[in-house]
Amino acid sequence: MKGREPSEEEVVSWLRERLGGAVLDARVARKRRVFVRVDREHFKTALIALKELGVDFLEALTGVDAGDSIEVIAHVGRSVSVAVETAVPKGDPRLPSLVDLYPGAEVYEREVWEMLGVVFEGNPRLARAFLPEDWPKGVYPLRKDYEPKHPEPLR
Amino acid sequence: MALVFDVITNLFRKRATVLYPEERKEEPGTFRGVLGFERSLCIGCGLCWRVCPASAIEASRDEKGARPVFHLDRCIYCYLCVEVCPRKAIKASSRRAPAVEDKRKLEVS
Amino acid sequence: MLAGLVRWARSRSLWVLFINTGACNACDIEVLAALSPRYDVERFGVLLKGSPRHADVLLVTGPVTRQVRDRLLRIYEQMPEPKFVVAVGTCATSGGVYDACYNVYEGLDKVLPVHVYVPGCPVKPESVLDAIKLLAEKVARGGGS
Amino acid sequence: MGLYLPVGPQHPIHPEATLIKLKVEGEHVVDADIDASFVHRGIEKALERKTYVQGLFLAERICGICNVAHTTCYTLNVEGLAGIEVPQRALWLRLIVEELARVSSHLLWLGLLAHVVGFESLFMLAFRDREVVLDLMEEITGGRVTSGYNVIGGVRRDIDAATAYKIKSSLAKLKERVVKYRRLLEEDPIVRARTVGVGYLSPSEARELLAVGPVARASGIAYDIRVNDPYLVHEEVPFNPVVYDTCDAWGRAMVRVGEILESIEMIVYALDHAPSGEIRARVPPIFRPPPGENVTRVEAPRGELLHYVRSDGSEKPYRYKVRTPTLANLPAAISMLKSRGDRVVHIADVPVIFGSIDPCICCTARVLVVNEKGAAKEFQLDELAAKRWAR
Amino acid sequence: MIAEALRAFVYPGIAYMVALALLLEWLDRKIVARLQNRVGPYYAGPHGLLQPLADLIKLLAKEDVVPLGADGILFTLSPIAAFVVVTVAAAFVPLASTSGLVSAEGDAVAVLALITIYLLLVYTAGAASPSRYSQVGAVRAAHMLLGFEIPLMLSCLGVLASAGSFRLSELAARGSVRVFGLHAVGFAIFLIAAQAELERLPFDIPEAEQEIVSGWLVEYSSWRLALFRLARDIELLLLSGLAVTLFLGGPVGPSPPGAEPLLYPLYFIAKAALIVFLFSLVRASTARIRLDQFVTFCWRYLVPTSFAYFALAVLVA
Ligand code: SF4
Ligand code: SF4
Ligand code: SF4
Ligand code: SF4
Ligand code: SF4
Ligand code: SF4
Ligand code: SF4
Ligand code: SF4
Repeated sequence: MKGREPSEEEVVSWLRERLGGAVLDARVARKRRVFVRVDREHFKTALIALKELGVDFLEALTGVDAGDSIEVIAHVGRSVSVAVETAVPKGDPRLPSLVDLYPGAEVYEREVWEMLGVVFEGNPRLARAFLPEDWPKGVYPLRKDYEPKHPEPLR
Repeated sequence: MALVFDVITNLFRKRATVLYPEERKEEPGTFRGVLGFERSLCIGCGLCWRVCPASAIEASRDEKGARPVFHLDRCIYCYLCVEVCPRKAIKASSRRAPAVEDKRKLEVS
Repeated sequence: MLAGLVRWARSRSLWVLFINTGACNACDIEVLAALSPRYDVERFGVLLKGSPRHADVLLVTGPVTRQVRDRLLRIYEQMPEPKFVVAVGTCATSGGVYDACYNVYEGLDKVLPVHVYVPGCPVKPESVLDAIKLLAEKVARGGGS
Repeated sequence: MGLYLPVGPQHPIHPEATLIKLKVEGEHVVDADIDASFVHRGIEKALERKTYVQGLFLAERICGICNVAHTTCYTLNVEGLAGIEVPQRALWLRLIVEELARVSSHLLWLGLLAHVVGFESLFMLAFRDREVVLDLMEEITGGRVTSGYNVIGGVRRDIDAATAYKIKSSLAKLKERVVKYRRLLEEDPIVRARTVGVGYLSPSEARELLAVGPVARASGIAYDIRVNDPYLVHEEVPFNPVVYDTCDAWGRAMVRVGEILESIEMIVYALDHAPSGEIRARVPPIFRPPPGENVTRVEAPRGELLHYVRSDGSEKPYRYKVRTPTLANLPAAISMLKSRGDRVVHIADVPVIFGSIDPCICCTARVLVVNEKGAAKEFQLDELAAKRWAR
Repeated sequence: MIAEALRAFVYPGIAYMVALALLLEWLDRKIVARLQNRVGPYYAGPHGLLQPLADLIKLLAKEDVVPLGADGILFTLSPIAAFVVVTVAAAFVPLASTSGLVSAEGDAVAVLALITIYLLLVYTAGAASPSRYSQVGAVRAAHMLLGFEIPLMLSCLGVLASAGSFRLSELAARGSVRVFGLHAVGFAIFLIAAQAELERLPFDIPEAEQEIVSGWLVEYSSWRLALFRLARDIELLLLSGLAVTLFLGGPVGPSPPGAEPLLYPLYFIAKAALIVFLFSLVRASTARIRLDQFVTFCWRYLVPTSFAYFALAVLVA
């Protein structure tokens, strides 16, 4: 970690300053927890801005099926955990890849792609990663319309 | 090679092995083991089968009304049901579930 | 006489192939603990083998995921007869806590014939020894296979 | 010509079904693939179909080894979401059990390292000494491995004075053994030959590939959630994060052994200083937290563990996300497995390297196809089995 | 005629050898277990004494599988040949009396040659099976051979040269112990090389379980595996017998006249047990080293030392 890490308030004000109206919502939920909502176009910009501020560690990518859209949440930060949320419509689930920003993000993107069908443009290996080889195409288990059931017994 | 000394001292040390099943080590008795069930206490409230995370409790009924049947082949010994039962009809024990050739033997009712 | 000798030899020399088919690891490490000095399953003549060709017993932990199913069957097929299958842990016995998971079978017996079940979540190493003993008795009687 | 040598999915290095595909030339690894989809069970989906209280026991079984980390994270997460006040003593007890689980996990790992470098006796002895911790776990929590100790609202059982005394005396003995093992790691020529310089991960790579836990700390990155984001009572319990900068498998071993000693100190301190009082707040078996979201992070034995929950006001989570430490460390592992420049990776190093991230694929269940060309080769086990199938 | 046959097949012939070999395997397993604070085999026979026998019978009674893609002839021939070769080699070694089952001038050299042939068979065995693991294992075995073969030979030849005889029974009959002074070096080299030859820790590189499952053995099952295991046990007997003969004075020991046929086998077993104990101690206190490290170790230290030892032994003699 280089130097001091920014505080919760610094994160919020920095983002508002850099992105202006693209920040739809930003709140400090509690100590060391910040939730930020940005529009889809500024998802990556927000992460770049945060990296400039010294928030340079991607903890996880979460996808949530929110009805008509899919929300993608990037958890960044070491001490302060910033959740940068954005929504992509189900009809056009695309986001720019974060691999050039964080090479280790590849796996996380593949997980979100496979479980929820969000395409990360620029990810070099967006291939099957977690599901069985014979999993049907276009079925995303973490979407709400997928009804889980056990496979047929062999005997 | 730094371990030579250690392994040689093992020759003169009592074996660490407990010769289970002939010998058994003393157990603290705190282990979450198989469940027991006291039919007479149960009032059939249904809390236990609603709370079980592993679907190990089958809702059943007999001449006295609704009652649970415990399938120990599914039970994960979380003891939620023991905690939740208002009549303490489900009994904790520190007995391990037995190894069996036929899992139908693992029913408690 | 000879048959009796062979049964004795089999029951005293159960070489184990151990595979995790989606378990949570707790049962795995308890099986490993059964190898450790406190329990020392080698007393029963059990050796852990890496190759299915050398093994007599397939010890399975975990509820069998879709992806692992074919491999499991293949490993089973590679084992020379007579072979035995032991389901270790609640999730191998019936699926247990993974009852709402879409990617698993509800227990090993949905996929392979099972000779001995050991419920427990996780099993204790003593239970693993119980299972080995039960299996050895069964083999000595000429059962299974 | 390269030769593809699949390691796994059934392979003694990993009882759990993982597939490492190695491209080897002679004895050197030139490319690596990891396919670990064999243990994906679909837990995140299943968590959406369980109530918060039931989900705890499923979360506990994401992984048996760091089940305590998972339950700590899950309970803190749900308590934060629902606004449940947890009694102070419960937090101290959680910390004690969590550190105990860390000791057990690291000892397990020491045994696996031993096994991986083919050191049978060390494996046996590490497992023998680990039994001490497991006995304590059983006495405190009621389970040797899967503890079922943390519940929403607190913990299930208290630690009385007699047990506390027993814990302290057992741990004092264990500590002597661990110091011995640390010396062994420092001195044994073969162990050193097998681990020093193996699996090199430079600090900048560790940063870029998002390594966590002992892997990051062995590459000189002092990142420990217990320091960076204290979640229990870590501010009140003194401890020093263990950081090495050798960036290799040996450093990771030393970090873990050092952490065992730290954890023992923490447990003893916590036993002496825990306040008395209630251990569990009453929580109904079915409850409905308000709509909202929460993120909790815990330092599991293998590194940062992250749980995210979103509630829509019903009795079941709307979405529950788990990011396990092994997943975070996989990109680093892949990069370590490849021979690059003058850094040569031998086949014999593979288990050591892969083992050095202490992988627990069961919670991770992911494939990393580095090179698709290998896929055709992967089916050689089929060929072997084909004859049996034909019969 | 019948006496001949009894001698060849029962005592001190094949049956005795097999029994002795199984006994040594049991000893080895028990000692290692004890060193690891465990019990080891326990239920098969008294204290697990019959465990190796149970393993053997069980394997013999298993289904025979030849994997697809295996070289059928080599796959069958290798285990048989391996067994025959080590058994013949062991027949030269005095195991029960001061004379081997067969004995001839220069038999020591024959034994060493047979050991080399056995190692080549390991290579063919691995190469004959279709699994990649076995092939890697076979290549590793061949690599290792280059490293320890010369020290093994030289440490034996050093003793033989200083004793001035190349006949094992003659050495055994002299009963002189050679583990002090110069010969301590030879003894150490022999033990290390033998450990490698037996593919035991820290040199079990060709069958490293963690890396390549069981190496060259991976595809063998049933009677083939049984023969390989038996061959391995007899090899253990052979090498400890060789060590006893060369360094520990053979089966000779104090004995009232006339009691030798009874006491000498016991002396032999006791001395062989001592060697096995040393083997087990090494196995129980080391980790496996890597192939390249092993080869470097051999060529940098073991081979030069063994040459020096040999030269000195010849000079002194
Ligand atoms: S006991 Fe309580 S929870 Fe159960 S049915 Fe009655 S009111 Fe409902
Ligand atoms: S202990 Fe848990 S799993 Fe078992 S029956 Fe009770 S609630 Fe179900
Ligand atoms: S919770 Fe208790 S009283 Fe209610 S049905 Fe279950 S066993 Fe009976
Ligand atoms: S039975 Fe329970 S403890 Fe064992 S592997 Fe399955 S879930 Fe884990
Ligand atoms: S020692 Fe470890 S890596 Fe090797 S087989 Fe056992 S568990 Fe697996
Ligand atoms: S990888 Fe593991 S945690 Fe993730 S969905 Fe699959 S089973 Fe659940
Ligand atoms: S990383 Fe390993 S130890 Fe940790 S939760 Fe996952 S499986 Fe368990
Ligand atoms: S790597 Fe971890 S989870 Fe996997 S087998 Fe080893 S100890 Fe268990």
